[in-house]
Amino acid sequence: MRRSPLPTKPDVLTSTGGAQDDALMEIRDLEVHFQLRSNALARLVGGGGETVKAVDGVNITLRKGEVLGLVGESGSGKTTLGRTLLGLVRPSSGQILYGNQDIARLRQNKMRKLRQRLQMVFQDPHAALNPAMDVRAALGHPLRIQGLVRNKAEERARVVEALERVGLTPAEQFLDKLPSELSGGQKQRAVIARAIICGPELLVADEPISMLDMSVRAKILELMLELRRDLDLTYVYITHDLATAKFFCDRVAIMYLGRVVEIGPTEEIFADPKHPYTQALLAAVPDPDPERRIPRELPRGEIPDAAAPPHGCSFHPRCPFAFEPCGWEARDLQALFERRWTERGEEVFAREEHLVEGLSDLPSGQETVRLPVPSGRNASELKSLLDDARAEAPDDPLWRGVEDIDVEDGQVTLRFRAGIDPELRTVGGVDVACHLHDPDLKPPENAGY
Amino acid sequence: MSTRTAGSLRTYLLTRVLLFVPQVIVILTIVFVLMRVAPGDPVSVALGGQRSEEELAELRAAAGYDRPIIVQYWEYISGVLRLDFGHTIIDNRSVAEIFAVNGGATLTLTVAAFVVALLLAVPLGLIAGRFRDTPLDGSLRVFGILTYAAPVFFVGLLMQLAFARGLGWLPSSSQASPVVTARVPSQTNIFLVDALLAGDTAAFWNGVQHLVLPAVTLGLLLTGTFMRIIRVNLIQTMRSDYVEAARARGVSETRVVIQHAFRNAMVPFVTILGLQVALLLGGAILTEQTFNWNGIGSQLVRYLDSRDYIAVQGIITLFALAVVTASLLIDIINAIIDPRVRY
Amino acid sequence: MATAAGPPPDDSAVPAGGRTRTRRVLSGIARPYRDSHGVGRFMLVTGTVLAAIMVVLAVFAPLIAPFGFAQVADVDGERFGNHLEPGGVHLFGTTTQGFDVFSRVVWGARTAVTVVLLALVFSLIVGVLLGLVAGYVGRWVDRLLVMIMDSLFALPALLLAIVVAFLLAEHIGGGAATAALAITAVYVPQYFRVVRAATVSAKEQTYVEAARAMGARSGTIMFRYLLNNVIQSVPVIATLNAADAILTLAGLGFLGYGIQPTEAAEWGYDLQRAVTDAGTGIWWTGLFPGMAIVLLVMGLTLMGEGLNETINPAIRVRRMLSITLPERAHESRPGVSPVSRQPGPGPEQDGEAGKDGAQ
Amino acid sequence: MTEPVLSVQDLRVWYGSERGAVRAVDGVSFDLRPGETLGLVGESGCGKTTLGRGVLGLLPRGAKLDGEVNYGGRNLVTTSRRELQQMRGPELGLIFQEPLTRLNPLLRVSEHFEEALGTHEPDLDKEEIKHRSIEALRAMGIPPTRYRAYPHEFSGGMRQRIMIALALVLRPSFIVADEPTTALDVLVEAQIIRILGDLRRNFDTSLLFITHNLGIVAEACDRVAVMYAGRIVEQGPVTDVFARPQHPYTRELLRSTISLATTGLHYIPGAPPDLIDPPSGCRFHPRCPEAMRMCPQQFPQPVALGPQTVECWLHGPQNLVPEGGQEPLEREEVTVADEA
Repeated sequence: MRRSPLPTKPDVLTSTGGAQDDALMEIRDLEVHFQLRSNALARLVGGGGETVKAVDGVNITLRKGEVLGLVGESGSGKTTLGRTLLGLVRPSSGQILYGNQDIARLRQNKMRKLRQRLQMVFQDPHAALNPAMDVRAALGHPLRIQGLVRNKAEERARVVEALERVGLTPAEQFLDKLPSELSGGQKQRAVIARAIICGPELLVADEPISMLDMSVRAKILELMLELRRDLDLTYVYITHDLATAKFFCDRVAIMYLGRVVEIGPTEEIFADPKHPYTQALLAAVPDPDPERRIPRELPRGEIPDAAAPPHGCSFHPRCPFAFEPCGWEARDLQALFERRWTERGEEVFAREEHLVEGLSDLPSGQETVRLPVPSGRNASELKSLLDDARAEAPDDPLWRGVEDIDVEDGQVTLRFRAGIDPELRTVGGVDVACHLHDPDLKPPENAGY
Repeated sequence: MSTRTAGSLRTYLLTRVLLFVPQVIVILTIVFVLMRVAPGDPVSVALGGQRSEEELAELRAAAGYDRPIIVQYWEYISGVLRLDFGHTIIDNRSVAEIFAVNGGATLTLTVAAFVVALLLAVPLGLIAGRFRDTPLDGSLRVFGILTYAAPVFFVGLLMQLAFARGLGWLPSSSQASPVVTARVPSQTNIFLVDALLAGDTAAFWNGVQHLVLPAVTLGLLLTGTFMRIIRVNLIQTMRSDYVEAARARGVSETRVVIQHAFRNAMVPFVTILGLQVALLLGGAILTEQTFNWNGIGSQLVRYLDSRDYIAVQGIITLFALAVVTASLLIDIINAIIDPRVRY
Repeated sequence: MATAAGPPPDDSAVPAGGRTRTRRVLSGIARPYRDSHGVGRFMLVTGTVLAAIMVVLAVFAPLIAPFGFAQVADVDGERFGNHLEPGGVHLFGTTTQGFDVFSRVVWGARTAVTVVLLALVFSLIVGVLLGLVAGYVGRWVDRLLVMIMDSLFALPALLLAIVVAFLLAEHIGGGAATAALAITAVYVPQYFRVVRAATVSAKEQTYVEAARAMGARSGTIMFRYLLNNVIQSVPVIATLNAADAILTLAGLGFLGYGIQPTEAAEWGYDLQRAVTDAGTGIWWTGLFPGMAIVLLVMGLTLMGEGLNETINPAIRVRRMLSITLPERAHESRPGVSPVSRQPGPGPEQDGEAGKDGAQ
Repeated sequence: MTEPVLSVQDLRVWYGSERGAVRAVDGVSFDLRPGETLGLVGESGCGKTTLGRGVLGLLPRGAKLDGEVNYGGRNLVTTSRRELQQMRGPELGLIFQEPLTRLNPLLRVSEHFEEALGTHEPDLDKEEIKHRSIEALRAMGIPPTRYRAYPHEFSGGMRQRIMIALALVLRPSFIVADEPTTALDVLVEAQIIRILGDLRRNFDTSLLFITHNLGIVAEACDRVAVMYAGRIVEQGPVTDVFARPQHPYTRELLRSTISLATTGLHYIPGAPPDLIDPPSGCRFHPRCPEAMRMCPQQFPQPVALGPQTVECWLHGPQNLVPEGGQEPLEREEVTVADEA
């Protein structure tokens, strides 16, 4: 089907049949920071509070006609990134070049015009439709806002066309329905119809099938594939589900705490994941194949607080292969002791708790830290506790990052090795941000690469 | 491990107390604007026609009402911060003195009413919520709505008719019998306290008897509202996920209700208590009027009748400050009982 | 259709628009009455009936009341007499000034309903608009408005009403408009709070973001996407506030700052006059206007709480109809005889349960 | 074979609703052996959650149930509320889907443990309670430093570990886990699955694992029961059922699941039926690609096929299928209008 039943895009952009590598959008050094206003006073006067770097320096070139997957867990910044591409969130810095315009700095009224070409499909189709608007009004509204129709009859015709395009046939049956009268799959179809009704070129789809019943998920994905083919769409597909990403995307970007840690062609990433985080994610997907098992070794802990991300590589506290330059700091030592007590039990905890209670107050991100010695105890006790902990878990990656432990003037000084922020570098066909793949750094022998 | 430590109670309290200052300033500004948007200066409004123009001008100059409004605003704000609420125009009393003399009566009445309301509403609200949709709940709700629907002065009137006039059990007006009032020396201006300080038990009991009807009348005003809030909160907590989870662990129903539902239902109730002080004070004005209770509410009515803006402004300021202070206290109490508020 | 709860699908392709809309609005009003049950329904219906009675009294006051509200003598110029006991011509007796109590109660309903309706409209318009704008726009506009409204909220409602009535009385006199405006000042902060809170949470809804994504302007978003959904929190609080407003109005009248007795009959004022009567054992001058207040306030409160019960999901009880499980019957059709399940236990098991077994 | 810990026979759970009775669970039978994990899978609205709650007697008022839930020589369906309440915790445990709201925000984690242990083992002294609780938490990977923390200080994954510890500390012999990982991230989900998978190895606890995710079943369960519209249509060992699904629904469900091995899209047309007025005969027949004339006529009988049990007329019993009953069923096309 070559001729689309929907209006074609403005001339400038209808360069159909162009090379796959045509850049549709270029994201450069994009950062989105949010202010968390944590207390009443801050709320009152504005400002203050913590900053969360939801997107923390992302560079991606979006190619015309491709499906790019943004894959990550909650808090990875994938949704924020997707919304920023559509100008729904103002970035703190960086550029989003689309045509000859920078979406990051576009004024509202100019952005409004662009919205014909940039659209979004949401995770929860129920929430994405105004409960008080029937299907006709919901779909007709973007046309009216954009001034694409002259009268009601024209609007109705376009709405009917779009409904039929997404498989809601006969369209007459759906026109007067309120969202509450539609099933989940039907709602998502209506949301997609609304997204394509103005003839967009890019669709950002934020987990479009994760809230749907199992039996309609495949149908919606199939619909999206059809639309992509028929309307020459480009997709940014945001998901936490690696299985659909593998099936649906041409390229995937794996995100962790606001950064892209690995990006490349889907087949390559799934066949040979390079970043330890990607590897862990892939291994952790429960698969219906009973022969395939989740490994016993999983990254420990959970995604850290985005308001205080770890020093160096954000993944290092959970990474089994972390080594010297990954960004070790005092917090990691505290986590080590928590793990130790979890493993060794209450008695060890009761014995050691008091001695290292000051750990939680230590500054993060510093190479040299002085461990406070509780009153009544002396530094050598603390030192020997650290030595014991090291002797009992010598393979814990943390110890690779500890340069030395000294006792000076009744205080214990701990020096960490300098942490380096990993940058994306090309390895094979993919770009990966991990020191293990930096030839200048020497990963430990047992890292398995 | 993303954790937020609970140790920041101090930080919370500090910010909350700091927040008190702008709140007070805004509220003072609003009171000032309200009272002074009217054309004409307070002196001529109160005394116009009674004194000669020269006298009025003199009074105006003495009180500073001929100065620019912004200066007067500053005078007012800084005055309040120094606890100087100005002087009344008609009888040239210090407003602070009105508080000192009549405040005790209002305080006695409101505190007693608050206690009555809590004593009635907490158990009744919890019972209604616990046995929701039973006849017991139904009758309690009707009782609650009735107490809410009946205006204080009407309840007061019925009380007087029934208990004072009809049955003759209790006195119907004023704080104490005139004889008793005369023999107790004023020290704190809180009659019950004065009676105790004077060691006059008979006078104390006389005061208590006089207090019963007004306190119950005003207390009933709050009871309906309180019951409703407590009942709804309890119903919500009873169906919360953690209550279900506790049941799934086999925790006994009594314990589920007391430990999980009652306790948690009281938290949102406590948060709204601060604002209820406003309702209480509003009701106090009417109750004082009904029972001839010589508190600040009665004074307010008196000065309103004589169009004494400065006295009215001072009394409103006091009431507003009382409410803001009460909400500050309530927020602090809330932070102590609810660990989630603290960060 | 997978949606079980929705209304029956109307497949008739009515070129809808106006008609559908009216129907939706009407069914929206009827819904609480239709959907409610048990205590909630009882409250809703009783409340509506009580309030309706009062509205009827208000509307038809000239037909119902035997005398005018300030009438002290009959058409022949003969004075009624003061403090007449209830009975005879004067069903509820007469007052100190010689007014007919029954007539004043009826006329009082008109005053109360008028003032409260006016106040409701004023405060809804102002409160909803400000709440919407503050909640949607956010930033300093929001902070400023919240600060002002919170401060107004901190003033005792009655006090605020008194002050406003007192100030307005100097300029526009002590009529119904003054009273309505005084009450408006009290309730604007309440609507503001509710609507702002609803807006702030509705603003985060995906459908609002979807509207932004299609390029809608702020005004469009506020009025076409937010208002409709935010307004749903209003009926309950509006009804409860109306009840409260009656009390405020009566309080104003009781203190003498409401409507002047020469302008209209007002229950609060009548009660004030009755306080002195109570000392002499005259009960009827106070009892009847007092009862009128109680009935109207109760009616509105019952309505509000009944509404809350049916539309507030947090406290709504899911209706559980009692059912009895039908006997397990083997479905036997010609040519088919039941067999015992292979791994299963007794022969008495299984089979499709009776179709119409419910209820 | 060992005696089952739990044996459910022909359990029905119906709700009253405005439109009629909702047949959430309509004649379900299964056994659970000590240390065994049974996965209960199905699409949303198939009655799996109701089944899990029904077994524990934790249903809202208005739900009616009959049949047998045999546990420890008793039928839980007829056991008094009071007795059931005392059994919940030390005998029967429940792990919920949404861990964030399941802990009382005003109580410390320690107080939750003190309450649970204090209720069921009143002889324990304070020290023992603390010891047992910290041990249970440690087994779930929660450090002892956090014992006295408040729920809001934990992430969702950690709260779910606490909920599991809270269930396990009472050492129940049977636990229902109702979608325990649905709200969690991939890696945390994998951690929790591993913990629950280890349960059968380390304790003799039997687990009824309710999920809609077939991958989780493959990962964590020994046996699987596939539920459709209030019935268990197929059950058997996970390896057998997944390798050789016998019921068309099981097969279609497996095919339509998008996994890492998916190369093409497949789906089941139509939507799960309305449980108030389910289709006649086999409930899957309107969506079944192999529906026969027999299917809408009569309810299929459970048939044992090797280790599996299936309710489908394709597998007979042949003597019940009348003449011409195996002819393909003629039906109307399923359209988007009927889509879920």
